[in-house]
Amino acid sequence: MTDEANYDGAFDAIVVGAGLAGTAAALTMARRDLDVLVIERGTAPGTKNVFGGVMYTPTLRELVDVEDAPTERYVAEKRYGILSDDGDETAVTMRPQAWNDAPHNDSFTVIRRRFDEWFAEQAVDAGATLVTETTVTDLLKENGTIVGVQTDRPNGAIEAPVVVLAEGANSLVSEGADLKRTDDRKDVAVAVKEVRKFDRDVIEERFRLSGDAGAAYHYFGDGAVGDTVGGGYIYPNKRTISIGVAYRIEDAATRNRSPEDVLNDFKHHPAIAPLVRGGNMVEYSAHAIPEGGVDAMPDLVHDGAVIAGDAAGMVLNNGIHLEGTNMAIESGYHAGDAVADAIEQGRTNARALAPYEENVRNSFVVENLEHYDFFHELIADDRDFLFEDLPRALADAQREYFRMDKTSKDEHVSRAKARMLDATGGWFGAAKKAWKYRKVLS
Amino acid sequence: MNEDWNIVVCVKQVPDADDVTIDPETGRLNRSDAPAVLNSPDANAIEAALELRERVGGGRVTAITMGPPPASAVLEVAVALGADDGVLLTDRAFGGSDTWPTSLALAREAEELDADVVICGEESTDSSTGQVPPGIAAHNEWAQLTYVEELEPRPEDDELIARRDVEGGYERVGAELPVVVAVGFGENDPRTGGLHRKIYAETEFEPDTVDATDLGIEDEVGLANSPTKVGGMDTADPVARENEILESTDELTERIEEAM
Amino acid sequence: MSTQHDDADDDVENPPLEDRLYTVKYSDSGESHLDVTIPGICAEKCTTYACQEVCPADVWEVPDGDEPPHIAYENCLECGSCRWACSHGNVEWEYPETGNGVSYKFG
Amino acid sequence: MSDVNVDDYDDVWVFVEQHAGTVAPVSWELLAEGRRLADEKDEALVALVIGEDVEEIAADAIARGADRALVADDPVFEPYRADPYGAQFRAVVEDRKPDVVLIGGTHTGRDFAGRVAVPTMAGLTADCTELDVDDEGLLLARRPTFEGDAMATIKCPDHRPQMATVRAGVYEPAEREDGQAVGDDPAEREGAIEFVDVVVDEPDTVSRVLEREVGTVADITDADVLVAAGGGCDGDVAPVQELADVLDGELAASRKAVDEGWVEPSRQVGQTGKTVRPDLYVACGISGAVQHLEGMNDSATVIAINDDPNAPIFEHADHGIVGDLFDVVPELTAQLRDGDDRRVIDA
Repeated sequence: MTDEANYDGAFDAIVVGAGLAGTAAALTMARRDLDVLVIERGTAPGTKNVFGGVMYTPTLRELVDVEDAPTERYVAEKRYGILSDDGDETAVTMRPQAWNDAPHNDSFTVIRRRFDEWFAEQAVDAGATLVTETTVTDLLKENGTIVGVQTDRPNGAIEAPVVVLAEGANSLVSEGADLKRTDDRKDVAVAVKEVRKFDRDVIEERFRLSGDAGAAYHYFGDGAVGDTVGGGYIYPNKRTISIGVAYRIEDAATRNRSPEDVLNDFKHHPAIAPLVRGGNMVEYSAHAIPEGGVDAMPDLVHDGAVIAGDAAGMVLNNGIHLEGTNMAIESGYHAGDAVADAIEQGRTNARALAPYEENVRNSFVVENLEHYDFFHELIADDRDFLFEDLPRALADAQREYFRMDKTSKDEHVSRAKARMLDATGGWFGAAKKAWKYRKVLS
Repeated sequence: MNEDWNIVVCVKQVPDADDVTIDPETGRLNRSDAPAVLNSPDANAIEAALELRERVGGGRVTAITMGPPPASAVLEVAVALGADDGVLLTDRAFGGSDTWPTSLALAREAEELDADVVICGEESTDSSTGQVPPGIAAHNEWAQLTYVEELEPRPEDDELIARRDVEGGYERVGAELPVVVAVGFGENDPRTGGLHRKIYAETEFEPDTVDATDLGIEDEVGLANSPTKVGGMDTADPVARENEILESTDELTERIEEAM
Repeated sequence: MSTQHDDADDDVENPPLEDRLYTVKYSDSGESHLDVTIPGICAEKCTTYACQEVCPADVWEVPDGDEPPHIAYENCLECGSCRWACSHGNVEWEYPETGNGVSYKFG
Repeated sequence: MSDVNVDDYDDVWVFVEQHAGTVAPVSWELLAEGRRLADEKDEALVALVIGEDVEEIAADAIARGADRALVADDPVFEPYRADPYGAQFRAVVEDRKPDVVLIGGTHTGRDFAGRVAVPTMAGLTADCTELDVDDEGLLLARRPTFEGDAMATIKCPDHRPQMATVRAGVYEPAEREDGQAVGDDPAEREGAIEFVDVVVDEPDTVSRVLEREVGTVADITDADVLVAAGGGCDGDVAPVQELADVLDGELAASRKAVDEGWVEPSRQVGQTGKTVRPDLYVACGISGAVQHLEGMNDSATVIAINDDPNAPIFEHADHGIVGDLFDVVPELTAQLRDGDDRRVIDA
C-alpha cells in the first residue's frame, strides 16, 4: 500500500477556498456535471471566515432554497446612526412592513460557521469533492498557463484545466503568482468583532423584535470609530449579538489606536452601551475587508484561472451599503458558469474564460462598485466634515430645532439652520457638498 | 521472507474537548455543539501502527472503531494517514456500553481480523479510563503493553518489544504475539496525510460495517451488560486560589516558607 | 482623541485581551507561520511599528533595542492586517498549515 | 451473562503494589481510605500482596490497619508483569468474592486492573479522586472527565466486585505507630496472613521483562515541592534548578521547555506529561496553557513568576509576582538560603 490514491484523480476544476464565492462556483459547476475539487484550509468550511453579520441572498435564492439555509434572523429594521464623541446620536430607522414578508428583502443575519458548512454541503451533494485542512500554497504553471495547484500536504500537487481562486481577502496564491498586486493599506480595512451570548427574550426586548425578525444597526462618526474612516455595527442573531467595528488599516497604523481599543470605545458610547451591556462574550474575531473598489480589482481572467469574491476585491462599502456576500456569491456563480462553458468547449485559456469577466462587469457587482467609485477619495479628503463636524452639527441643530422654551419656532428653525450652515461653510458650501454627494442618493 | 504483521488500530470519535462547554447557569455539560473529532491520543496510535508496518517491512494496518455511522469519519482520518482499510462496528445494541462490552466488541473484531498487534491510544478524552486496551487483552487472553514510548518489532521471534514508561523510570518488556499495545499520549509526532490519499479516504473509501450479531455478542453488549453506570455528572469547581499579586520578592519568600 | 464616555453604562464588559483570545478555538502547528523577511530592517529602518499598531491580538511586540519584533504567533487571528500595514513590506505572512491556527465557532 | 448475587461479596480489599520489596506509597494511602470504607460498611479490610518474598510487606499492611492479608508469593511475580499478576489476582477474587477492590492508579495498577475486572465482569472505575459508600454500602467512585472540567460519579449496582483504581496523593497514608496500627486497639493487632495458592507458572506467561531501570529518573509525582521551568526560561533553566535545590524539591517543566530540549521528558507536567499534587508548585516563566494547568491544578499552593501580567497562570496561583524570572528567581533562592542559615543558627 503506498501513498498514491487509487481514485481516478482527474478533476475538471479546482476551487481554492470553501467560502461564499468558492462554494457558489463549485455548486454551479457540479450542477453542470463537472468534476470539481474544493480545497479548504480550515477544519471545516466557515472556520476561517468572519464577516459583519448580514447575508444578502438575491443570487443565493437562485442557487438554493433559502428557507433551508441556517439563517438567524431576517433584517426587519435598518438603522443608521451618526455618533459624535461627545455622546450625541442622530439616527434614521427604517422598518418597512414589506420586509416582514418573504423574501425579507433578501437580507438575513447568519453565523458563518454554520452557514458556510451548510452551503458547502449543497455543493458536495451536487457532486463536488471537498477536502479540508489543506492549504493551497502555489499555482502549477506550464509555459504560462495555470494547470493546477500545489498544497501543503505530502504528494501535494494536483492538476485541473481551471483553477477558481476564491481565497478571500488574504489572496496569497493570486498575489504570489503575480495575478494581482497586493492592495495598498489605504484600500483595506481591519475589522474586529465580538459575539456575545444573551437569552433570546433579552435580545428581542432590547431590539423590539418578535419571532425571527432581526435588525441591522450601522454607526458612523468620531463617536463610532474615532479619528478614522470606518464604522461600527450591531446585528442581533437568535441568541447572540454581533458587535464590531471596521476602519482603514492606514488609520490603524498611524493613529495609534489599536482595533481592540476602537471596539472597546465603540461599545462604551452612550448610544451603544445600553444595546451591548451584559451577556457573555463567546468569540472575539478579526478579518480584513478589501475596500479598494473597482480600481483595485485585478484581472479576473487568466489562462487556466479566474479570481472571484473578496480575492477580487468585490466588496462595496460606501458607508450606507456594506455588501460583500451578495457580490461573492454572484461572482462565484458567474465564474462557475463560465468555467463550465469553457470546459464543454474544451478550451480553458483566458479568451475562453472571458465571458466570466463580461458577465460580472454587466452584473450589479461591478456596476455598484463603479457607481460608488468616487466615494473613496471623497471620504478620505472630506473625513473631518463627515466624521467630526457633521455629527456634532446635526446634534446641535436638532437641539435647537426641538428646543422647548418660550421663544418662537421661527427662532428655533433659524438657529438650527445657522448651526448647519456653519458646519457646511454657508449656502455655497452646502450646495457644493450636495453636488459632491449627489451620487449617494441618485 | 519477512512475516507480514496484521496490525489493527483502535480509534474513537469523541466530542472535541475544546468545545465541550459547561452551561454557566445549570452547570450541565454541553456536548451537543462540540464537533465530533478523532480522539487526540489515537493520532499517536495511528502513527505507531504506520511506523510499525514500515519497520516490519510489510503487512496491513486496519483501523476499527465502535460507534454510530458518522463515526466512520475517524476511519477516514486513519486511511488518509496511510491505513489500508477500516471497519465500523455499529449496532443499536452497542448503545450505553461501558468498558466491558466495548472492549469485548473490539476484541472479537481484532480476532476476526487475525490481528498480530492491536494498537490503541492511551485513553479517550471523553471518558479517559484507559481501560479499553487492557480490556481487549483480557477478553482475548492476549499479552499487553501499556504506557508505551517506543516499539521494537521482532517478527522472526513472533515478539514485540516495547519501552514502557513507569513511575520513576522505564521498562523494556517483550511480549508474544498477539499483543495489545497502548501508546503513551504525545509519544510520537503524527505525520501529515498525503493530499491524494486524503481525497481518496474522504470520497471513495467505504469501511466495512459489522454488527453485534456478526460478532456473535448480541446479548453481551449494551447498557444491560455494562457493570458501571454513570450516577451523576457535574462541573468540577475550580480549585479556589488567592490570586495575590505581590510587589517584592521577600514577601514571596515568606509565602514560600509558609507553604513548606 | 479623548473619549468622554467613561460614564457609560458600567456593565458593558470589555475583557482583557487574554480573555478575548481565550474564546477563540486554536490549534498550534508547533511553529510560527509569521516572520520578518530581513530582521535588520525593523531594527534600523522602522520607526512606526505599524505591525504592532494594527494587530488586534498583540501578536507583534517591538522591543526597544535592536532585535526584531517578538511574534506571539499563537495569538494570531489570521486577519492579515500586519502584512498590509508594514510600510517596508517586511512581514512574511503565510497561512498556518494543514488546518492549524484559529477555528472560529461563529465567524 | 450470569446474574451475580451481590450478598455473596464482602470486605474491602486493598492491593499493595510493590516492586522488588519497595511498596508504592499510594498503597498505604489506599489502606487508610480502605479502613474508613470498611468501617463504614462494617466489613473487614483485607490487604492483597503479590510478589516474591513479600510476607514482611503483608505484616506491615496489618500493622497499618488491615484485618487480614492474602499473599501470593512466587518468583513468577517478580518483576511485575500484567498477565501473571492479572491471572493470580483474578483467581483470588473468584475464590474469595471481595465486595470492593481498591488499586493504586499507577502505571502498574492501571495496567493489570482490566485483566481482573474483565474475566470477573467486575465494575471497574479508573483514575478516581474521591471514594465513598452510600447508605446501602454501594461504592461511589468519583473521577474527573473532560480534561478535569467535570466530575463523574460512577456506581456498580449489579456487578461485583466494585473495583476502582485511585490516583496517588489523594489520601494521607496509613501509618505504623511503632507496631500499633491506625484506629483499632493496638494490643491485638496481629490478624492472619494467609498464603493463597499460586495459579500461575512461568510457561503460562506471555511477556518477559528485559530491563527495568527505576529510580534513575526523577519521579516528580512523588515530590512535595516542584519548581517548574517554562518557555520564559529561553534555554537557561539553571536558576530554576537552584531554587528547586534550595527548597529540596524537584525540577519540573512545561511542555514547551521539554519540546525545546531544555528539560528531560520525565519532568513534564500536563496533559501529555505527569499529573502532580505537591504541597508547593512554583511556576517560573510558565504562561499557564490549559493543558499545563490540568497537570498541576491539584497542588496545595501555587506560586507564579511571569513577566506578563495577563498570563493565565496568575488566575490559577495563590501568590504571584510580575517580573523577569532571571531577576526574581535568584533573589528568592538567595533569600531562602539566608533564611536556612538563619534557621540553622536559631535551632
